[in-house]
Amino acid sequence: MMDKPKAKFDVTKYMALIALIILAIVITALNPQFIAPNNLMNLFRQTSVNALIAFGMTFVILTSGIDLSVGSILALTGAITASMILGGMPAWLAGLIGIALGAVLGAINGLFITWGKVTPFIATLATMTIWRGATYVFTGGNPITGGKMNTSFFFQFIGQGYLFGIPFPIIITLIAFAICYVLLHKTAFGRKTFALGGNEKAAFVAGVKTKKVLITIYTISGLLAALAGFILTSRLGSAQPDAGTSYEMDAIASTVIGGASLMGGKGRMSGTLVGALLIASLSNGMNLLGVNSFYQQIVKGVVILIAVMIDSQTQKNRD
Amino acid sequence: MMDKPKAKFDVTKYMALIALIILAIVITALNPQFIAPNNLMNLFRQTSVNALIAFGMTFVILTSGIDLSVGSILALTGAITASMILGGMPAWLAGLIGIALGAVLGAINGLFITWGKVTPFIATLATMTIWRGATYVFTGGNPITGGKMNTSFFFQFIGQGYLFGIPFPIIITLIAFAICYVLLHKTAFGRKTFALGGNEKAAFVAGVKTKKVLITIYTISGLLAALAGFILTSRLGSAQPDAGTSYEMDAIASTVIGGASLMGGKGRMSGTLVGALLIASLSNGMNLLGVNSFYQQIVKGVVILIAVMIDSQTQKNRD
Amino acid sequence: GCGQTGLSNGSGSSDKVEKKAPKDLKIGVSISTLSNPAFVNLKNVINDYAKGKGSKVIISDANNDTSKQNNDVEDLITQKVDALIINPCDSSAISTVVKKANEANIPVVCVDRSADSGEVVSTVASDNVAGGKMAAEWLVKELGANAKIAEIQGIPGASATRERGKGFDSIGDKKLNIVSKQAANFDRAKALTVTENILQAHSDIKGIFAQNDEEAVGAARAVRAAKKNVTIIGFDGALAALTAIEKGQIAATIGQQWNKIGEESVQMVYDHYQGKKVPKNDKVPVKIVTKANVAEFKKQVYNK
Amino acid sequence: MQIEMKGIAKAFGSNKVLQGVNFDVKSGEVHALMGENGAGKSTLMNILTGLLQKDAGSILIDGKETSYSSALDAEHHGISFIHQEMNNFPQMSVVDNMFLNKEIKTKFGLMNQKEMKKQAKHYLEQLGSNINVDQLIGNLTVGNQQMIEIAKSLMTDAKFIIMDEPTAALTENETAILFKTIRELKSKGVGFIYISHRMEELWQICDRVTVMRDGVSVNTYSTTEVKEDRIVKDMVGRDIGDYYPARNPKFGPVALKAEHLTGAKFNDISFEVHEGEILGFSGLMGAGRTETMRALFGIDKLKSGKIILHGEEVKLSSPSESIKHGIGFLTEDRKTEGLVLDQSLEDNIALPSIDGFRKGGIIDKKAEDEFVDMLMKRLTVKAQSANVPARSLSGGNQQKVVLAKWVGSGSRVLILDEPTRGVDVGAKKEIYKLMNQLTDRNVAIIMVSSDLPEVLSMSDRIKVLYEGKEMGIIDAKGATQEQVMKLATGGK
Ligand SMILES: Nc1ncnc2c1ncn2[C@@H]1O[C@H](COP(=O)(O)OP(=O)(O)OP(=O)(O)O)[C@@H](O)[C@H]1O
Ligand SMILES: Nc1ncnc2c1ncn2[C@@H]1O[C@H](COP(=O)(O)OP(=O)(O)OP(=O)(O)O)[C@@H](O)[C@H]1O
Ligand SMILES: O[C@@H]1[C@H](O)[C@H](O)CO[C@H]1O
Ligand SMILES: [Mg+2]
Ligand SMILES: [Mg+2]
Repeated sequence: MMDKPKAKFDVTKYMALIALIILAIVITALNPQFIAPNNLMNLFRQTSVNALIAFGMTFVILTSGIDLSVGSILALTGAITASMILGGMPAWLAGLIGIALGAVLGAINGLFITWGKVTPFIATLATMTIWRGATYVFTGGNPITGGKMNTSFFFQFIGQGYLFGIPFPIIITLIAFAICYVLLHKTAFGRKTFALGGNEKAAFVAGVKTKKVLITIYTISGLLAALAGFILTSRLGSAQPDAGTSYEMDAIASTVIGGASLMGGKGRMSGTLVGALLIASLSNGMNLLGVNSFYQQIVKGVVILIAVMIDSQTQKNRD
Repeated sequence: MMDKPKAKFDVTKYMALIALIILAIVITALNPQFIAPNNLMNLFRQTSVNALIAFGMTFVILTSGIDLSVGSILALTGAITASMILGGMPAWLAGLIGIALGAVLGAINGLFITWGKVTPFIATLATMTIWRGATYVFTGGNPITGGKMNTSFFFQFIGQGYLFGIPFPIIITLIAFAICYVLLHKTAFGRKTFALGGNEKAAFVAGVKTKKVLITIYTISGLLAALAGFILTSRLGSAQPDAGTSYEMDAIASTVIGGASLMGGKGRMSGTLVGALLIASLSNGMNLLGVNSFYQQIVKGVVILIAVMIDSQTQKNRD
Repeated sequence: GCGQTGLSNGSGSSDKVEKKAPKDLKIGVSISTLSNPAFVNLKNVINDYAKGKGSKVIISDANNDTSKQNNDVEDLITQKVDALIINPCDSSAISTVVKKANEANIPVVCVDRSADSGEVVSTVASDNVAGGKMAAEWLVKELGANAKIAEIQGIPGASATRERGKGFDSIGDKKLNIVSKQAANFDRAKALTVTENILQAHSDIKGIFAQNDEEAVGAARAVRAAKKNVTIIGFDGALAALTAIEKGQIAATIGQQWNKIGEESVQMVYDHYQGKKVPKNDKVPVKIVTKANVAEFKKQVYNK
Repeated sequence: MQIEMKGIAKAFGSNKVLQGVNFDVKSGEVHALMGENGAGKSTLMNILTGLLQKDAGSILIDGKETSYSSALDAEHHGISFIHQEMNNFPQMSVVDNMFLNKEIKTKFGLMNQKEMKKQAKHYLEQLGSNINVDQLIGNLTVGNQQMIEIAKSLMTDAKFIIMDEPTAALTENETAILFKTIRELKSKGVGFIYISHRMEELWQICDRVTVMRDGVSVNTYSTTEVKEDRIVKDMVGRDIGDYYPARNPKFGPVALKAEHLTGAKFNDISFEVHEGEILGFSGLMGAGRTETMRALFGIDKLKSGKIILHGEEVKLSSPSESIKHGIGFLTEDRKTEGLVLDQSLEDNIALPSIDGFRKGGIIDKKAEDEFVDMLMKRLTVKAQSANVPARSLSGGNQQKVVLAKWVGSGSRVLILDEPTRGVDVGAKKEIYKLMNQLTDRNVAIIMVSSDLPEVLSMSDRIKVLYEGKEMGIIDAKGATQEQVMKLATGGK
């Protein structure tokens, strides 16, 4: 009696992808430059920072959490990495330390949330403010730039290099995507993430170490934010104290456009990637079309709203 | 057999107030200027804009919602009001229209959330972006100032006037507080707000018109944001296109410090007022003490975290 | 695998340029933010001047976000603009895209703020350090040596903040008594609150240096509300401040000649495409604007 | 006044819950509705009061076809419904709960707290209760919360009151007060629909009784002319001996021994369960059985006590540790703690065992599929596939899914809290058979149940709790309901 047909093709799963394709067609029709290989490379590179953060955010949102501190983690780790490079440390080591620091900052969020019993919104709102302040204190408000940052091949390669003709940030993003995809959809950890997001109590009773999973998830989010920060610092050739401000919003929007629910338990890594591409295409496309920046904001808000409304309207089992 | 003792004095209800008092004592010890009547008037006036927004946010958060769009509503309605005054409309009428517009913008949030079935976070994130864009379009990025705004007594009085020696914004805030307090704690509408936040399904079963209540709540939030915008515009003598940016965070923090739970069903108007005072005292106090603005951010984040952690640790019945 | 890096070290300045008339030029403009009236004005000046000469103009707004600005400039390069006029959010962070423009052989003019590296045809800006100094010297002159004053700073880390602060402090630290330095992010509302609090802590200050005019206007409101007598000097020469000077609410501002800055930046592009030699550094003089010369300045810069 | 329901049908997806129910009630009578768990009683009442819409059939009020759009609508027409599951707001005070959406207002539109309190007290006093109306309702015992529900329906001046298992949580004393109130109201012409699993109450308080089975109304009797065995037969459709499969337990050594367990709501509880044994836990609602099991399993904190598993003392400070030690826990509320409703059956069933399917860090999907398939067959879960969300299953099948996950995790000691709650007749029997199969394989089962016949028929020994204390343990063979009830209500 079990050998019933497989779940049939579910168009609602691909809403974001369909929206992205439609958007791409519309923009191309108005300005064919859009699909020029050169622009696509730009577009993907422009996607990478937000996509990396959004990958981490996907785990977080799946647990019905939120991480507002990603932009500040990006800035603080970027600044520390940059200053270590200036101080003479090999760039790869400084990068690794920065990324590890991001993981630690993420874990601290996780600790506040699990042991401190502070809701994710407030915990990460507070750390957002704290790490931003720390970044200003650390940098004295000045960008960190120059010296070895201009000469280290490795450092420059991360954000500005090419491999087989593909910008290196894109390659990093794809690798991160593959790892996150497998982690979320193919491992026990991913299963636990979904279970926890769907019903934390039931997951706990079923033996999921919910605190451990949550801490790990915020650690991943912090780590990816720091990785994004490393790339951004390299792209800009400078660590800006106000880097990453409000990046959390784009990451959240990408995740949600990709089909995740802020109530938890629902979301896919591929959806997030599509969501990030959609947001980047929107800016890139509107820039190409010469849309006034004021209108760009309006359009962006409307698109988010439409994407999410289509999604929620096609869901039957809401609440 | 049933005569249980009366609910005893519950210290956890007054955590925020205790924190505020301690803070005030510490600052005063370091700089007695803090409690000079003059500074207290400053402090309260500085509290008013955030407090007004936070009052609305309290209703919203009680229903486990969130309103990220308040800052943008403030800016858009402020700009429209200012331009109407410039255009020759009596200031009181322009103010009323602006405030009504704020209510409409809030109601639109409510509609997206109830009928559009978009989670509050995303709905108001989208409208935040849209109204901000609209503000830029409307103002062309320039502040709206001058003309009748400099001559209308009523307009100037709103933000800069005194009544019985008390700055008028404080009086408006106290009136708004009284109304919100009564509305939340003394009327059927308030009861429904609590019920809806505590258990939306049960509220629905009990015949509460949940959609109507939610729309009303977002309307209130929009209205109060517009009122705050009117005061701010009058204080500055100018409507700034980027006014209110990230004000939602301070409002949320005030509400949560005041004891509200982002999970809904828990919160008090007086707590929110205390929370708003605490946040304002923090900035005011640190300014008086000449604390570097970088460190101010760190301290603010730490204080939010501590306040909320004390609260959540003293709650026994969490989840 | 062996990779190619694409990190050629910018060979932007080609000595021979293909001559082009203004009407054949498509100019990409990247502005740091259009939520500051100074830049809105700058944008308008550039736009009007270039369009007046028949050029096409594409404008983007980076919203004060360095990485968005990089994206914007990339997108302008994609659109094969003939020249870029960039008003950087940050001098260091803009360099990488300036280099990209160099690779694409697109001439770059920086306006209001410079680029740390990469080849630019010219940088057209006020001399912020000089302006800062000028403000300090003026305060010394007005209030006497060792007067108690407060400094309201701009967005932490912004080059304007740093440079104006540097110039101001180079004099002020020695000849003035700077009792408070607080950031108000170039924002009027923030400056109002910060000033209220400064006046509370130091009720006897005699002067305020605000690092831009938005702040100066906000500070003036706080001063008026507290019924104090404080000499305020701003920075920008924005219309709001000029009006305030006329009314005596602000004493002075370091006036930037936005019309010149904007027009000259476009002219640099034109000169470049005419094969003319253009100055690498075009420091547009700032001047102190007080009640005495406000009308003249207004006429000169805003034609009003 | 008279309510008639004719040919009412209702399906949830493919689950036909009601398939033609006839029922009527008149003013001044108490009409009982009997039927096993899941027979559809609550559903029928939800339809009558506008909470659910019927698929077929008609509702006649005084002969006129009627349908209510909402619970409030029904209430306005004099029909009030005291729900089986508490529909209240634990964070709000008693008086606020009672007057939600029916607030008394002053002429300024504000709430008249004084008047509301006065009335709240008044209605509670009618029920012989003087609960402090200012305290949070969540702090009250289940019995008191039930009292408040009843007071709420008195408040609406209802012409008909529906009571869905009102006495399940009440002490004898409280029950007596309730019955007195019902009689008084009856004499004033109020009609009652009375749902209960307590057979004896039929003759204490009811005039007529309708029996439902599998979504159909079987028969209606006057209580003066019907005997218990007839009703039982109508309810289960066969002899009860048939209904509960026979147990032939072979006890092994002691699997789990608990010594002096003490926690927030229970005190000094000791027991042991053998391999192959079903140890029943009986008691009234709120007796502390669930709390004991939760603490044992590591969900809640244990204040003191020792747990000895297969002869060795163990510390079980979290569910994951308990699972590692081969203990499984089917919680009483499968919706909030048993299942991730929006996830697939496969995800649910595999969850406690998921770490076992790792192959180089990645889940071995094939092995997992086979595992889940095997369990679903073994527990005869009826579903389209393992990929459908748990939400789409009937209650009984959901319960089997929860069981499947614990069986799959290799539990040697299984705690089943209300294992057949909300489970339909057929599925119930299958669950019993499954319990027998498990004990045949030497699994030790601790079964907490509020269903007395179930406890009596399926347990080998019965432990009874009352207000968090142990009242004794009885051998199930030859034990009677009275014996258990007496202990469960605090009598010795
Ligand atoms: N909303 C729903 N969706 C799907 N199935 C439901 C729903 N509500 C009830 N059911 C199913 O309908 C059947 C009848 O449920 P109902 O609650 O009416 O039984 P009952 O006779 O009141 O049982 P009990 O004595 O346990 O209260 C059960 O199998 C239950 O799982
Ligand atoms: N979430 C809760 N909040 C407050 N009190 C609770 C909660 N859950 C249970 N209680 C109280 O704890 C006591 C013990 O409840 P428990 O659920 O353990 O009883 P039980 O014997 O399992 O009965 P049943 O499960 O049939 O309700 C009761 O007084 C009950 O009211
Ligand atoms: O010159 C500009 C303006 O002064 C502005 O107000 C802040 O940024 C500076 O770069
Ligand atoms: Mg029922
Ligand atoms: Mg129980």
